[in-house]
Amino acid sequence: MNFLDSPLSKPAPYVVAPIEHRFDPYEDNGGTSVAIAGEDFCVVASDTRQSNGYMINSRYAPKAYKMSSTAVLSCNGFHADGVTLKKVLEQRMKMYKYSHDKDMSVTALAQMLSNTLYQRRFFPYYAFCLLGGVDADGKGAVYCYDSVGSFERENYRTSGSASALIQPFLDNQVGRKNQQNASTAPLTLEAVLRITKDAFTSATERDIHTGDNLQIFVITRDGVEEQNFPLKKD
Amino acid sequence: MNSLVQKYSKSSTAHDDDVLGVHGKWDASLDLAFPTFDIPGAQNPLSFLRNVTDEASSDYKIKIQHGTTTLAFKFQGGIIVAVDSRATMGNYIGSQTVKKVIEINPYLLGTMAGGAADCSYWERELGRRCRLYELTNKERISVAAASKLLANLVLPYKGMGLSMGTMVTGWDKSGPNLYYVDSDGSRIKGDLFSVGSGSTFAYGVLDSGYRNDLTVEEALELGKRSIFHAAHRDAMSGGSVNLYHIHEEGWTYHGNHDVAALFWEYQDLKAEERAAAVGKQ
Amino acid sequence: MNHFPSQWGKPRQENVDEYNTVPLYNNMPQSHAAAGPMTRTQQPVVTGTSVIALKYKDGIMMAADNLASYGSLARFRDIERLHPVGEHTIIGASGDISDYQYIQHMLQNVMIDQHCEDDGHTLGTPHIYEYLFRVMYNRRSKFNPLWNALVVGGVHKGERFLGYVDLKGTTYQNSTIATGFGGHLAQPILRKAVEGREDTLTEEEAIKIIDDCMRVLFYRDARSINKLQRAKITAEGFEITEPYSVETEWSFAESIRGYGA
Amino acid sequence: MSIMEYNGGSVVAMVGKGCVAIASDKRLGQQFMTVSTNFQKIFPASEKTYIGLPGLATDVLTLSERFRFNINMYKMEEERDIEPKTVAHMISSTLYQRRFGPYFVEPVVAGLSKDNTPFICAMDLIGCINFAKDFVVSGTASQNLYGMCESLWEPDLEPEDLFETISQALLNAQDRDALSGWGAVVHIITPDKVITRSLKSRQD
Amino acid sequence: MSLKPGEVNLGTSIMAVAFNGGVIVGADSRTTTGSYIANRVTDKLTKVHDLIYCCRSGSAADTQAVADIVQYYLQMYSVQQDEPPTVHVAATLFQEMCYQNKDQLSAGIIVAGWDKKKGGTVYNIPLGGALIQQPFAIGGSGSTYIYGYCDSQYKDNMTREECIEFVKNSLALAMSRDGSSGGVIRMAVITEKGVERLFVPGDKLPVHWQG
Amino acid sequence: MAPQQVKPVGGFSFENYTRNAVLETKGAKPPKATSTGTTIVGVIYDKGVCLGADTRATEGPIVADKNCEKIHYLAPNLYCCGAGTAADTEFTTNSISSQLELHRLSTGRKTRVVTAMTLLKQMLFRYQGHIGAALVLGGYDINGPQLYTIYPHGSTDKLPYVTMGSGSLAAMSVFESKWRPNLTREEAIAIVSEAIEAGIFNDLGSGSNVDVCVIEENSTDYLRNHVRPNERGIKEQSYRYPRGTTAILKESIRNFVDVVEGDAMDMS
Repeated sequence: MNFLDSPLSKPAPYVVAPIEHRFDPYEDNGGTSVAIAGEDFCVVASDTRQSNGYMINSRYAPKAYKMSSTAVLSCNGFHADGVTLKKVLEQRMKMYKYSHDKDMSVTALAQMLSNTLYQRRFFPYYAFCLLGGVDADGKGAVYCYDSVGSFERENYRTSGSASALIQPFLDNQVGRKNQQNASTAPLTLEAVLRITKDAFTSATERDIHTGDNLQIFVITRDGVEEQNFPLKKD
Repeated sequence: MNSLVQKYSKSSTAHDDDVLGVHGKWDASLDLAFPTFDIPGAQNPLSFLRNVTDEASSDYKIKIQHGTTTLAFKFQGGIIVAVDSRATMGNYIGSQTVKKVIEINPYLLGTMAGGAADCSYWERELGRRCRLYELTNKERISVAAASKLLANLVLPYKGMGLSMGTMVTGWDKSGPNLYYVDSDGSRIKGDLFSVGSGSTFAYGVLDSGYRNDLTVEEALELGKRSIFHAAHRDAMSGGSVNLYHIHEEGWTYHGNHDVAALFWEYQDLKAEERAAAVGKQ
Repeated sequence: MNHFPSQWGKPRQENVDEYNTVPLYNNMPQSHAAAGPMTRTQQPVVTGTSVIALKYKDGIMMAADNLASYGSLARFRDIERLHPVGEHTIIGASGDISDYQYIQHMLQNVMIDQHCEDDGHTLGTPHIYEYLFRVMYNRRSKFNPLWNALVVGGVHKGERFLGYVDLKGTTYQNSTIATGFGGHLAQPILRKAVEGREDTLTEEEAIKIIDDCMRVLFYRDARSINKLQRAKITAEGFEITEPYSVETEWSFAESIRGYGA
Repeated sequence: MSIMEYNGGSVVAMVGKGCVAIASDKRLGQQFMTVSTNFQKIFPASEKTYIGLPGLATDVLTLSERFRFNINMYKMEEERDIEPKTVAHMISSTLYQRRFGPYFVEPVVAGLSKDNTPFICAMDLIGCINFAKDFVVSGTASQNLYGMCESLWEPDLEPEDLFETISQALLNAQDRDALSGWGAVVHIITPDKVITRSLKSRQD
Repeated sequence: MSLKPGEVNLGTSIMAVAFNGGVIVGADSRTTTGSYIANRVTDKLTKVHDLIYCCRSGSAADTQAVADIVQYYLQMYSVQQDEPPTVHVAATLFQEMCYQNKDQLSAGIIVAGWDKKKGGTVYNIPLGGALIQQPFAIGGSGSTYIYGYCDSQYKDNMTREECIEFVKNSLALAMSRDGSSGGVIRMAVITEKGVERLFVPGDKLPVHWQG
Repeated sequence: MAPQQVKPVGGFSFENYTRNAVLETKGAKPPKATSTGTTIVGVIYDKGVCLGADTRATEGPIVADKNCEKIHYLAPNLYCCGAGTAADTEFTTNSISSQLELHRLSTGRKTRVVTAMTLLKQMLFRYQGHIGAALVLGGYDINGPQLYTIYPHGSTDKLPYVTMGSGSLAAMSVFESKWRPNLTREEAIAIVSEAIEAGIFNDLGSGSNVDVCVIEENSTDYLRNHVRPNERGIKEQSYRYPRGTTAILKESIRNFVDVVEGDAMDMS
């Protein structure tokens, strides 16, 4: 009376690895950031969705932080690690201010962030950071980090869940890669903002962890200006 | 028993949660001591770290940037150092513009292969220590001592996932010196090294063209060509070639050569040679 | 170093690396090395399910049922999961009840300490929230988490505050919050009803929304019961109701027969 | 490492105004080592239909031959050219037949139908068809391609403009993927001709 | 045999009691996947012949498949033999299915009904496929909480009304303690005359101590 | 030699199974198939049954298809929403649909909902959950409107309102707070749309548009993209390139030749 008459009725005895119940201290809260440096400005943009798996925690949980009048930090990955990292940096920046009586330049902040990340080499912050700002010469600067502190100054960079979607687009439109006869004139702030918005609307279409709102920081010699821009909410 | 008493003599609800613990540790004097690192409080910190950094693991989250093909060789005119510039995270190319030669000081160079953060952090630390040495002893550190310093710095972390394959090179009292140092504790003196995933390809070109009596131009070209061929065949190497020459006065930078352009250059060169060969016949 | 990039940057497997004694084990703190496997809270035992909360015109409203489960057993059915701290803050907890009681105890200590300072300051809702965030995050960093998801609601200096903290230290603030199953079942209702209307919702409307959510949770969450408490926090202070039940609807079930034909 | 990444490679297809384009890279790798820089991933199915097969090279070869056989049989039995949609369903059912032991390819079909309406589609490895009206992508650089195409594509591109768009999308996407690249080939299928172009690209 | 990943579980409290002149079968109505209630008004009482019912617990898919097959066999049986099957026949069929496929099934079934030979009878087929006749049977995850109660309250030869109260109270107690049981109480009174379905909505369950 | 003709054989082929298993032991993981994270729902109203679905298909965290069809045709009076592995729902419903068509042709009767339900559950049960299709089946036959859910392991439920997929909880929250017996057609469509929208906006596995299918005694209305709450924003600028931007190595052109029939044959 065997009614399970299929080739799969007696599954091959496959070995299931024993499931160890262990506490996983990390969580992926998604989100994407873009930073583009211009001649005398820097744009740091980040979506504001905080998600966990298929669930949206919050539609407005900013993960880009103004660190000083010349620097903005954005952290994708695990939100709590990002907030903690920001707090550590803020505290160290205060220490710096007290001992040197000057504000930290974005260049110095970049190196400090690298050291802070490397300090946790064996228990890494699950945070992919982008640091944008204007340096002492008033030039736009973008620093990009991996989770254990390897960093590099670049002209444009994206990190986070949709980074693979946006980075080639920036290579093409900002870096003008693979184009013959492309102009080499530096991009204006307006053009950079247009490209940033388009990068995010496109990424929102295809990456489920990116969306809701776009927070754009424009950093110039005169300070930091914030803009908001709605994205799709599905 | 004492430990038991100690354990329970404190109220379980006292403020044992060190709220400032994570960011309250900074101290200027500590910065001059040996660096310290936070270790995860998991039962087995290593298996924890392995799990979160292993692509095959379900807990894989920490994507680390890797650097790749580097080479350095001694010849009559000093030392040539050549590296590519790609950093990958899995099969995603994180950057095509990484500086894989770390300028420790005007007479010392270190290269970067393996974990990008590991190399740059420890070689920066090495630079600091070399400067301290200079201040203390009123003379430049020898390449042998510098490489030993680096090897000793990373050795305590052996097995924990540091990955650093570096060549420490420079010119000191004894002339040009080249050492290979890695995170497993090796420190090898030699004349010719290539490190990284593309090293197998680079060695082929390097060995076939290497002579001690190369001129500086020939040697630079050999270094460039070796890295180019490695970049062409190895998916994890690419970007551009950075060239350095170390001589008695310290190191000189010989430019950044985009691999994309080099390919067509060499292609044209090949065509010319072939045409010339045909012409001869 | 070998030339296989896929093996770089991660600790090696000791079973394929038998000669490389990993130095870390020798340096491991005594407490770790000697204690054997950690036997502290590795998973929640007696647990509470969802807490839901929303912002409305006058303040914050929050609700949770009275059940503490032990696996699938409905073990304690008169547990209060809404806990006032100070005059204008309420903490709602889902997750392990023992850890929750520890948190209550800890907060009480902090509040008493603050009181003893006698400087006229008391901790407001945002401060308590920040404190809990640091506590939870540090415990997770020690791999010894407090197995809870907490909702912190209150009114501070005339501002409504509603925030979420969980065992890993994930935090966010929102006009609606729901933990556990509520995140799936109540949040859609809350978002639809509350988003954009935080400043116009009356108390009656808020109560109705809360009751609707709790009803759905009772219908669909197998770890809930129909006995709940509701709290509201306004500028005047807080108020927690006695346990009550919501109306449920079952009559359509009578005519359902079988699973197929 | 996923088995799809063993040999590497990517394919993209786009719809234009009365035309379609399909493009692929040329790499054949063995994990991180590049073995060949002239590996065919796009195969003609009929005059105006092409099949792109990124994935495990052994399966690419097996399936390209199998499909060639099936399509020729179809032609002989039916005495007409196969339609792109029919090609898609033929591939789809071949793949789903191996639901529990799949071929490791994620095919893309692009072509013009009898009345010259553009048709493109992509499939997962067990044959779930994704009919699209704009573009489809597949292979190791698929995420990069999604981002590029989503930003660059616009409706009603003329064949020459479509060529620029698809080429730029592919070139920039494969430059960020270690396992695709080493040249690229583009086919633009219009009602009266097929233009095939090899692109100049990075070789690293 | 435990549930396969993602499978639908009838956590369940089920029960059958024989009384003077018939049997009563009863069940809660909750179906869960994990701790989500996939169906809060399930009918776990399945008719396999005119006067024979089964109560299902365990995997929803497995028990439905088994019940479908048994139903088919019993129909064939009654046509071929020209008489209704006895409860024992039905129970044996269930047992055969459950025992022969014990490696692939997770099904705990109670079979109860009325036949001419024995009157109201109750059979219990726990996981594994044993067949045990009992004056009353309880099953499912919720039953563990009410063994004591049922033992203390059960009497031989109850009247129909006593029996209904007994089933109702037992199930209500199980449902209030077991997270995998809940919803409404469905009962069927099976006597020579036929089947009468009873229904207690979720807001009118007997209430016991709620602390 | 006569050409050997290989006729396709039905059923699954396991020819690659061993190879793939060996590859997997060597650490080569098979890729993920497209799944439909999905919110699908159904509700019975006074005169019929109304089904709904979102239109997003995902491959891991990436949206593979923004506007796919998840409501599958089974028979003129019978439709079925699918969640789970996309290929499985597609092929399972296709296969049952053709069986039903044949059944209709041989019996000449309208298909009954239970027939489809039984075929589906028996097929899925046979594969013991390995075919990952979670279905919502709705239809109208002589017994009136009927609605079933079928789980991948082959269990079924018969209910007046149902939801399935990753967004099922969000959708169910709408039903549990708004559903009441004897809805009208308009109310049914409205509640279905609202349930799907709850899934679209609260579940990341679901997204884009709302598809609705309304089946009544004598009519079936498939309202494709009934609600479109997620139109793509207009791009800030066009990214069209000037011709000649891309460098070309070589070019070949294959012109199609028109064969005009009835051409006179060249006899010279």
